[in-house]
Amino acid sequence: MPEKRIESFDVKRLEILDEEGSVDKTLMPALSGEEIKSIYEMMLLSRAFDERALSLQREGRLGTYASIRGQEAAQVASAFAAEKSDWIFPSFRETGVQIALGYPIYMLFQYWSGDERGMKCPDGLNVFPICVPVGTHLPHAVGAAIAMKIRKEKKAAIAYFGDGATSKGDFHEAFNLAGVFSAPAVFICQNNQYAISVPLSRQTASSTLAQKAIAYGFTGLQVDGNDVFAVYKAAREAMEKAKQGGGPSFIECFTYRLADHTTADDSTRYRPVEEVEKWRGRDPVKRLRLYMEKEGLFSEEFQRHLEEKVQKTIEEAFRKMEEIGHPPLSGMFAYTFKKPSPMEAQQMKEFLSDGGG
Amino acid sequence: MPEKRIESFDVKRLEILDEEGSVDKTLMPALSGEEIKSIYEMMLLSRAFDERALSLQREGRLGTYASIRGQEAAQVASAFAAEKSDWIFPSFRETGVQIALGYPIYMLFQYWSGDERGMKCPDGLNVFPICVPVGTHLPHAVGAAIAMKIRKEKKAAIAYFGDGATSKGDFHEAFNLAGVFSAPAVFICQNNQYAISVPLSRQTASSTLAQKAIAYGFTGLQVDGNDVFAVYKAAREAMEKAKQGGGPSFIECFTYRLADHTTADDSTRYRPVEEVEKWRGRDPVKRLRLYMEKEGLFSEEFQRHLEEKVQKTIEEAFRKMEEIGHPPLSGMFAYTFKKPSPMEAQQMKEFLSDGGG
Amino acid sequence: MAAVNMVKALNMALHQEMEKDPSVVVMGEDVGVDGGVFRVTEGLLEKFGAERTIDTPLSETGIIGAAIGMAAYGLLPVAEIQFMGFIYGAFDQIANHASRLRSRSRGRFTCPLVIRTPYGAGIKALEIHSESTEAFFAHIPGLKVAVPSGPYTAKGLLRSAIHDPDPVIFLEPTRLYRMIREEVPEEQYAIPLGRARKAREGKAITLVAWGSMLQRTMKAADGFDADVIDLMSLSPWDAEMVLGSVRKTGRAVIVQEAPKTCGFASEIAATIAEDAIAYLRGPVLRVAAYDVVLPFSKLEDYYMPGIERIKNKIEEAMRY
Amino acid sequence: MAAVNMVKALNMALHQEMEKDPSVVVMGEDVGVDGGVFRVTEGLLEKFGAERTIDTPLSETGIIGAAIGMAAYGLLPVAEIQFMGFIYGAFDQIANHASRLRSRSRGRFTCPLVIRTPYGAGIKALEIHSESTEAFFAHIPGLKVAVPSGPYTAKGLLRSAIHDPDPVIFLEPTRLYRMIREEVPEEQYAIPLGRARKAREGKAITLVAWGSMLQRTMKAADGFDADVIDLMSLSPWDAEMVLGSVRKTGRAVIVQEAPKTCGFASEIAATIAEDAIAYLRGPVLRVAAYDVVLPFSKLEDYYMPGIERIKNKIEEAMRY
Ligand SMILES: Cc1ncc(C[n+]2csc(CCOP(=O)(O)OP(=O)(O)O)c2C)c(N)n1
Ligand SMILES: Cc1ncc(C[n+]2csc(CCOP(=O)(O)OP(=O)(O)O)c2C)c(N)n1
Ligand SMILES: [Mg+2]
Ligand SMILES: [Mg+2]
Repeated sequence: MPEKRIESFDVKRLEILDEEGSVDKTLMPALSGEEIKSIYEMMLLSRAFDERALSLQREGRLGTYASIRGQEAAQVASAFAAEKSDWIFPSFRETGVQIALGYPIYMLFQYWSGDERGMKCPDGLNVFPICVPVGTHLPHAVGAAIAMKIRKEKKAAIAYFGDGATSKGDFHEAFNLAGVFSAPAVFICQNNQYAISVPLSRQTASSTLAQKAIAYGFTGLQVDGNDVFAVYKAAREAMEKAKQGGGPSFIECFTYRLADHTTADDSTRYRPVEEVEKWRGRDPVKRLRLYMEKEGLFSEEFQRHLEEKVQKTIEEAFRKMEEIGHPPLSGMFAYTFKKPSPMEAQQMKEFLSDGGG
Repeated sequence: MPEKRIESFDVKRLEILDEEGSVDKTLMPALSGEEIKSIYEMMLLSRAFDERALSLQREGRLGTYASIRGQEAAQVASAFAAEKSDWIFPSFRETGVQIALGYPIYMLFQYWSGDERGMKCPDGLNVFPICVPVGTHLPHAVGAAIAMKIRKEKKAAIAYFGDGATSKGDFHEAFNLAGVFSAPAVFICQNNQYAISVPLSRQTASSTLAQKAIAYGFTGLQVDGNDVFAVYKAAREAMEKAKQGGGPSFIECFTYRLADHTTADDSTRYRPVEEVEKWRGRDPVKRLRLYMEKEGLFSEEFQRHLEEKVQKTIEEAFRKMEEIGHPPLSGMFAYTFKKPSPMEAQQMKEFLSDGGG
Repeated sequence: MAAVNMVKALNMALHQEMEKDPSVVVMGEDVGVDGGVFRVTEGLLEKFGAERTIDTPLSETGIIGAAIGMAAYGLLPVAEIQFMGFIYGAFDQIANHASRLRSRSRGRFTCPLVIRTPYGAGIKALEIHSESTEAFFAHIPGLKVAVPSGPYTAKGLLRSAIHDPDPVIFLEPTRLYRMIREEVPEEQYAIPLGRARKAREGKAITLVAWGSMLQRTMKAADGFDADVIDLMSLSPWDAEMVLGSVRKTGRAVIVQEAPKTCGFASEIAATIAEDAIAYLRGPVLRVAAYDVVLPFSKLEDYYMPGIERIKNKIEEAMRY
Repeated sequence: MAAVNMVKALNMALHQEMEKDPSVVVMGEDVGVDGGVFRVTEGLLEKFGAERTIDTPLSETGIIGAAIGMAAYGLLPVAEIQFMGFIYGAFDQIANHASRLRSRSRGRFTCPLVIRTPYGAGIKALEIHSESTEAFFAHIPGLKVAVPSGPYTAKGLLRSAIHDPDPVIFLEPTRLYRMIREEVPEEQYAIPLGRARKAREGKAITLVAWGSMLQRTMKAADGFDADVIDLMSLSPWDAEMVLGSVRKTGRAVIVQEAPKTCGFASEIAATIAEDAIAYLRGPVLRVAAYDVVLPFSKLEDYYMPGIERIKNKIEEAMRY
């Protein structure tokens, strides 16, 4: 059927750092050696947290945990592009983001042990509590972004989510609002190829996730999600654009979850070992290290030093969590409303007198 | 930022019949003179219903009514492309679709007078009841389409909706499912430029609605919605494609609502008269008549004959609705479950004994 | 002080709150240029501009979800859902987010949000325009629910809702929008959330109603020595006033517009059965809509509890 | 006949129903290749293929909305929502569509749909994995609600739900999935919807519970002469059996896992207060979760009604 062409769109992909650790210099973002080392450190720290959390879970000292292994570049490098004044809206698989932003690690342990005190973001940081219902936090980010615009504050609202989240109506309504209000929102999707057992091909018939932004009148870009420089550059530019009044952006970080969905999952039921192995070879941490070696930013001693530091940080955080201990039983009350209702007050009295349960 | 292009998409627009009644012969669909006359008749009938409904509403004999004036081409020509075995999922502004499909007109009067008996689609037709919550019927169409595929029946599920509906999560989840399951669904959007008072530019930042299909991996096409031939051709091809296993399609009919949103609305509050006037000049009925005149398919006598016929049909339908009269009061019961629950049965007894209210 | 209808009273409240507090922002479908389909937001766009009177896309999840983000950020959003039957699209945002943000973040982020929505039958509207599902919201800890019964309570409750530090569902009885006029003070005043009021004092029977049922209950009460309670807030609700009245009268009839099963009347009856049973002379009776799918408009008068049905129940209760 | 857990009992039911009726189709997130996150749908994909065991995108509105279309078309879809806390995304589809299709079309289109979902706390899961909001669904005319309390009732109720001509919300107590084993017949059998069962006979007090609370209630009933009713269906519900029991015992305690206000226990209590008050010796008591936001897992044991709390209430009731 021959018709007039009235619009046309391209979808692009950004890659800077290849698997051998070489970069495309023309695309390289402005990052000092210290900054690159710092990103590397955060990636190690995130991975160490991840490993510790997995083993604590196995020992029954944490609840269900969602590993980020394989997604450290997408998380750390994008968070590194944010400023303290930005507002961050994480899903449940964002440990690397939280750590890179300086979220207290002992609080992450608290969260994963089932203690809401871990979600009381410290002042000076604006990290929303983890959102468990997939994709439903995206409208919050857009609302915060609209508020920033109304208040004329040069900040961005940054929302993280997975490939599965793109199928939710919340994703759609949030993206559409962001477009209409040209809100300073940055949407960062970690396309790790699966939503639990559902592969991307079952999640959507679109060939990229990035192209979904076309529906909302703004740009979607795919980046190699295991490439810290591509992720950083795309995130940084999107955040700057947002703060300059340029409106929202969508970044699809093409990556892979190397571990099970959560500690309650067994991923061998639904994906071939060879696929996992292939992606293991694309480890984002290793890739950055190769680059650093080439650039003289790396030494065995530096690595040892970092590993020790990171372990110490994790151990201290865990100890702190343990020292703080179990939340007070009355913690169930007092946060339903600012001022407890008479009903709640009465029930709390009963609870305290009979010990609950 | 120079990146690799990994995808590219075009959005097209189809126009066949221009405002002077001339057609692009290379694009003209295969429609006999009789078929064209029949489409014209259905458009007149729809318009006559519309006028009668508006005046009955003013007299207090119908409830709130949503006029289709200006959208007759989009409705009638697309419905004309469907087969009796197809399943149709209308919104509340689809009188022209229902009429073109042969839905009994007295039942439409019943519906708009607040009587659910009007939504009991006669056997042999598969027209779902009118959906009032905007866009929420799209998943039903997709479900029916999936069922057709499972049952290996060569039918299509055809959903109608407005531009406003494209902002709902239901739209998104339905389109995504249709794409993933390659379901025989045809989505027909009448972009009449407004959702009550909200203009398209406030509804979405995308430059066309057609491009929204890109997000779901299937084709979106814009057609001149006041052009019966473009609408018919696009709809017919989409339905055939669906029945051949080619999956879903999205058609944006670019049109305009000439009347108020409903009889409860005053559109002068939110749109300039000149805009309405401009679109009045693009009247789809007039445009088809110009074509028919050129092609020798039209005469004053034919017009007079049609007008009489149409008026008679409407009057008979209205009389039939009046004859049937008020729904029985017990009509409130017996359709909540197939077999009334003891509670319902008990309440019905109470109701019948005390007269309700 | 002038006699105005509920639309006007609400409109006054919005004008005044927006005037006094620049954090207050109104948003929803058709709230701006059109002034709201019932004209409750009329004139706000002209006065406060498009950044504070926000016409949104047709997007209930988006509206409430964004309003949550705005509230957490420091604004005081007043979001409109065009009819209660369309709020379900945002149910996840309300039940999983608005109501829990304070608890989940231990008070670091809060949600001072108002969701206004017309509710209830009685205007012969199209399907899904007449719902009365307040019990859903009263069952969600962390949400407040307010229901005015006339212009005066509407203005005062809306002020409290806007300044409440927690999310409030604010239900406006569509049927009453233009039906009754009351004297409403020009100046701002607040009616506290969580408290009921005595619409009438009496000694022989306690009648409890809210929203659009109050008026019918008052009419039905004519000729009885009835204590009539206008609940005004369903969450938290003023159990104390209801129990106090029942302990005095020994009889109770609760009137709700919603279907009977699991409506808010059941909560009141259960509370009476738990805490005031010793004072009762007879059963706690409920007048409610039938447990059937809400009919289209031709049958709605038979569906909604009417004055006759309420009167019959009062008589039944008086027999004990 | 073998002693199996609830997961196995449900799995058996699905295998058998799909085997016997080619219209039965299972759909949801991870129900196919993964066999469901709780393994309830294990083996169905291998046996019945991808057209009848449908792995869907992460799309609650899409799943339920499509299932409605499939049901109207003539299939018997059994849709899974992964946890009850995620069902709100489909609330509009359930409240405005599934429950109303028959009424709206005067029976021309119907919705023989089952929505299965794990519900309730007690497995120390992440947030939003422990909800128990059955009262929402019981308040929606046109929906049925069934809640098994163990493997035996699970299998028999699921069969009835699948063949019911109307939509059924089928709530599976997550905590019980693998906790108890019961003898479950190999062959198919149906437990009718809308009927309760006596879990124990007694004369001094009526205890009503459902789902995960039945077990605790049974334990708490030890040492009392209690009539224990396992409700099994909340909509329609077996008021007759409850009222009959209360008329016999004169005492009632209702146990629910949900927050107290507007839970289903309130409906039961209100019904007793309306129809059996003359038989009561004392108040109708409710044991429920507190009216607070559901805590994270470290506090869930203090939140859920436990055996001690139930026992205390029974003792309180026995004092009258
Ligand atoms: C609305 C909703 N539905 C279902 C779930 C259960 N669930 C938890 S994670 C998950 C998959 C998420 O996939 P994706 O968005 O790709 O994120 P990933 O886990 O891969 O990081 C599902 C189905 C949920 N949390 N929320
Ligand atoms: C979910 C929902 N929200 C709000 C409404 C109220 N409403 C009825 S029609 C309408 C606008 C619909 O616009 P569009 O989809 O463009 O269809 P049109 O009326 O222009 O044909 C609105 C907001 C509704 N019916 N459903
Ligand atoms: Mg994923
Ligand atoms: Mg429109």
